[in-house]
Amino acid sequence: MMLETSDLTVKYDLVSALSEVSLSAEERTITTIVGSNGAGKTTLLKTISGLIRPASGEIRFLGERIDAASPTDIVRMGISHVPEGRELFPRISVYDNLMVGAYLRKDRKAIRRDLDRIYQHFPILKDRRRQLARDLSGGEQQMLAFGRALMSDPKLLLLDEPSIGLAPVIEQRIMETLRVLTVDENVGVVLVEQNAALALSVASHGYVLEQGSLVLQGPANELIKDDNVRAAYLGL
Amino acid sequence: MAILEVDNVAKRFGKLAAVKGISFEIPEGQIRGLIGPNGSGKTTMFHLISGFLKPTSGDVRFQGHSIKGKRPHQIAKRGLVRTFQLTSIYREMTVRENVAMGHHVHAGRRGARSRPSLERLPQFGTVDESTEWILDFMALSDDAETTARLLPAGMQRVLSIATALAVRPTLLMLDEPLAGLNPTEKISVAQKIASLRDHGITILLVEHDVRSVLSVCELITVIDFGEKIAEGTADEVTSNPAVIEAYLGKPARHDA
Amino acid sequence: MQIVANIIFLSTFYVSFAVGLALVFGVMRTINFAHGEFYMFGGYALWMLINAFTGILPPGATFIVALIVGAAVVGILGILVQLSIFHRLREQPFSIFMATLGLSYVLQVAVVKAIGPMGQSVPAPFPGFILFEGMVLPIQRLVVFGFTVVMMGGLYLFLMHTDLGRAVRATAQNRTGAMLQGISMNHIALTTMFVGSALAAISGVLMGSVLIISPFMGGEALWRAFIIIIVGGIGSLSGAVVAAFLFGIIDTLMTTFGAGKFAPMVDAIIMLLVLSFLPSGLLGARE
Amino acid sequence: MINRAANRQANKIFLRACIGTAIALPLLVALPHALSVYWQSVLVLFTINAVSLMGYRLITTMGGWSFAHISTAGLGAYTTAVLTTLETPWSFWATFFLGALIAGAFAMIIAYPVLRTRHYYFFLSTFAAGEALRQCYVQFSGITGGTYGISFIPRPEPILGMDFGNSTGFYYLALALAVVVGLLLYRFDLSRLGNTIKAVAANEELSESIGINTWALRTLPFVMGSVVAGFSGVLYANFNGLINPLDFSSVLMFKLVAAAIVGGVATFWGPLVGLLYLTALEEVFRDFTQWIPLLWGVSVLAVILLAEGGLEMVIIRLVRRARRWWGSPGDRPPGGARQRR
Repeated sequence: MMLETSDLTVKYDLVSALSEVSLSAEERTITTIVGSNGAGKTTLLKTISGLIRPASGEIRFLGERIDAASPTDIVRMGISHVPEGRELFPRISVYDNLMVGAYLRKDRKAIRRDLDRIYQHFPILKDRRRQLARDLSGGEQQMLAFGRALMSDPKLLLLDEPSIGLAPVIEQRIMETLRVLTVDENVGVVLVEQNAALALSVASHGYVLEQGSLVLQGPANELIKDDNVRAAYLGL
Repeated sequence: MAILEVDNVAKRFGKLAAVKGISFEIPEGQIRGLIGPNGSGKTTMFHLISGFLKPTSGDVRFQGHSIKGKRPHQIAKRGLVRTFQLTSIYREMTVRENVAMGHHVHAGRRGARSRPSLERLPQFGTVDESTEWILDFMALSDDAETTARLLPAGMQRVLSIATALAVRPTLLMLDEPLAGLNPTEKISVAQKIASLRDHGITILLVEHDVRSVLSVCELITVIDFGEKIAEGTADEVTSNPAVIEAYLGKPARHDA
Repeated sequence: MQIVANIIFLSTFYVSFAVGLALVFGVMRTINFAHGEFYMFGGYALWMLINAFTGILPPGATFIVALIVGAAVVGILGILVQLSIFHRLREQPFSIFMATLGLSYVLQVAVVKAIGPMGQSVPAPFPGFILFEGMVLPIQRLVVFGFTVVMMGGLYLFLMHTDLGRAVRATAQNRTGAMLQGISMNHIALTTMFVGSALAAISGVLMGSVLIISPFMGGEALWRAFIIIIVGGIGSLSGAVVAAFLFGIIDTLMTTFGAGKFAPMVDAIIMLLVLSFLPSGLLGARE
Repeated sequence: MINRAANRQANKIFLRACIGTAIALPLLVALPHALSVYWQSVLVLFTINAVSLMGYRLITTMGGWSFAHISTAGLGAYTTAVLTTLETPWSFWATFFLGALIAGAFAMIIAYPVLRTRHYYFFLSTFAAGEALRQCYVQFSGITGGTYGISFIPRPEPILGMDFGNSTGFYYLALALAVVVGLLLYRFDLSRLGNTIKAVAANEELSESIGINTWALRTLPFVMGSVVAGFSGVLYANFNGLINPLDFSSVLMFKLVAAAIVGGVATFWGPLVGLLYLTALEEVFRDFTQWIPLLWGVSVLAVILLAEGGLEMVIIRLVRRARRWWGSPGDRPPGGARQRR
């Protein structure tokens, strides 16, 4: 197992945002966590990447405990988080955004090579490398957020709602790229999505989170047919 | 008669069109749901109606009068009151003080500011009596002296509705009142909302979560990408293909 | 033509003082009120070194030594302020602000007691004049201008073309985004305070060679700098540069036409007008 | 609707304050007779500063710390100084109110731009506006006398047989103003309006949504506080007999801010405790005047770094502890656990 959480509990003030969440994610696969708004998906990712301290429970990455590590150390170990809302640097160039992603790396040559690879995956970023990030369209910004995360040469990518606010055609393309990435770049992906059908169609394993607790898990192609999943969303 | 008429309202932020010409009407005494996935523009819509944002074009009429460009407190004084998505309370005040503060527009005058609409909330001569009634009605009496920030999230949500109620609205707009509550809390808040309607208050409820609005709302308006994509009863909306796609999404194509 | 020269001298002074303040503000999200005193320390560094090295080093060399020593010493002072005040009070920007306000008086009085309240001036390290196209250009002013350009160029290179500088810019724009790239906030804070304070000292050494050095010079420069960064757009370096030139032009023209004494009022009125109609300044980012 | 319970509560607290004042008043009236001339003038200046500071605290209740307060007070001072030294001098009593009015008008004019800003932006913009106003005192030397200022400002003419020519008489005038302003502002602080202003400071968005005109309720305390500053400025000018722009410099503004920080602004009394501390400090180190701003700065740093909330919080905590100690030793939590803040 690449990433494992066990009995992870997170509290804001006195209220539990996550209670005893135990899940795992494997290398070279997409694991998805679906659930409605406020279910605790974003909190889960922020806890893994060290932005939030858990109240109890463990997080292990490649066998090492990371639940007390700083965000810097977690990035250094190989986890890269593409946050909700993307959190780009709006008034610096696309190129600079990408290079900030490689902040902790010192191997200039390898950085150069990764930059070229990202430009291959997303040619539009190469065309616009001198433009400011805020001048990109929503889809392009999402690609930039991806690219920036890949620049740290991660082993595990955490993605928070990459499809948000994007037109369906772009959503499809993003998911397509994601699938290619896991195979080509050898990274594991944890994908958090409100768009369950989309997420489950690209993932191999899925978890359903509700009110901070896991309520369902299984292979994605089974979950997608599960009436409980549909009910969880639409109340059908 | 429609208490609220939203007439082709649009809002642009620079290049981004957040709301692209939405129209709908809410008849008096209805509980209306406004739903849509994240980023669909529903919160923007909410700000546009309550005066926290000014529409780029279109008009908003409340009880027949345009309220476009009016400041939020002026709109609130007319009886259109809103809550916030993130629980908004006076954190350092007690529950009672929060609700009493909600009486601001009525305090210091004889009786409540009269509303040109049906007013079935009981009438009170003093803020204290009214506060007492609201605390009781919203089941907050036991915590009346608690500092608001110490309440659990669900109770804080109830408190923010209670404070809005103190303004004695004719139209109450609730922004995700059920999000983040546990099932028991959800049921009790939903019941409160229904009984508010029975007191003559029209309600517009914005929710991300479809399930929670279905049981409460009489009519539901669905928006996505800043446009209205459906309107109808719970059954009509949930069987509408456009709505299903907006919420569940389309699976990724495996060809590509 | 003399007017143009004066505008450029004045504007570069405003730039050199305001830019460090704007940098610290942009990254730390709070004002370092002691920035004015750091600038004053730069002035006194020059004064002390010139006094100490008279006859030992040529004044021009002492000037350059003062630039380096002043920047280093005050930069370290900036780091101490970061560790003792900014870090301790992080998440409370207003308390930091008030604490540095207190600190600025402590430093000011310390200098008054150590050196005396009277203004001092140093003989120009690079004396003489150049007559050019009917303009009288004191060489020292040209040197100051030259070094300001070098300082701004250095800052530009640091911010635009080094990894650390890029990280500083990124942090100023989006803290969460920066943390997620593995950028350590402590590290960036120390860097910013060092660079910002060193810039204040450099500005002080430069201006100390043409203006009077006094314990109160920082306070006088500071409020002009506030106007500049508010008009330029809070946290925006390019905005600060634009506004510095704007006020350089206005103040020079007013002085030239005999209304110089009203310049402070006019500047403040411009600031109030900008706040009324463009609350985020000329080039400020809308939050 | 009438807010009866809150009113009753406020009246009760206010009544207690009135009784306290009534008891203290004879003492305060007798005080100057026990003091030397020097200490009488310290007392007068303390009283004038206290008035100014009560106005300042009112401004902070809307959530903003102004740095223009002392320059605004200067408007009152210059109004009286200019008008009472004309060839046909105005009566002090006319300038007394006119000065305060002008200070209020200035606040009203700058309110529109500066109240668009919050926190330290507000501080910076008021700093710049106040400094510009002070520059006016320097530059419009035809009216203000420039850096030399205005001298031979007469003391107020006697009224009802009261002579304000000596320190004691002037002290009674300052005391009367302090008591009137203090009681009025204290009642205002307890009133519904006062509470609403604090509610706006605590959560502006929510306040606007329940029908509170937040813009008006941020402007009101700013203007009212400035009017009070104007009154204090008028008295200062007449007491001192001469004024110049240095009397309204940022160092003295810092003293007011320091008093507010050191004392705290959560209670009405906090800033006054702070002022008492600063005045005591000043008198103890009377022979080292140059050091005094440093001592203020150190006090501010110490309070911010070590005693959050200022002396008022220290006092409140001590009183609570003392009460617990005296009241019921048995109830104390084991190990003296700290009370929730």
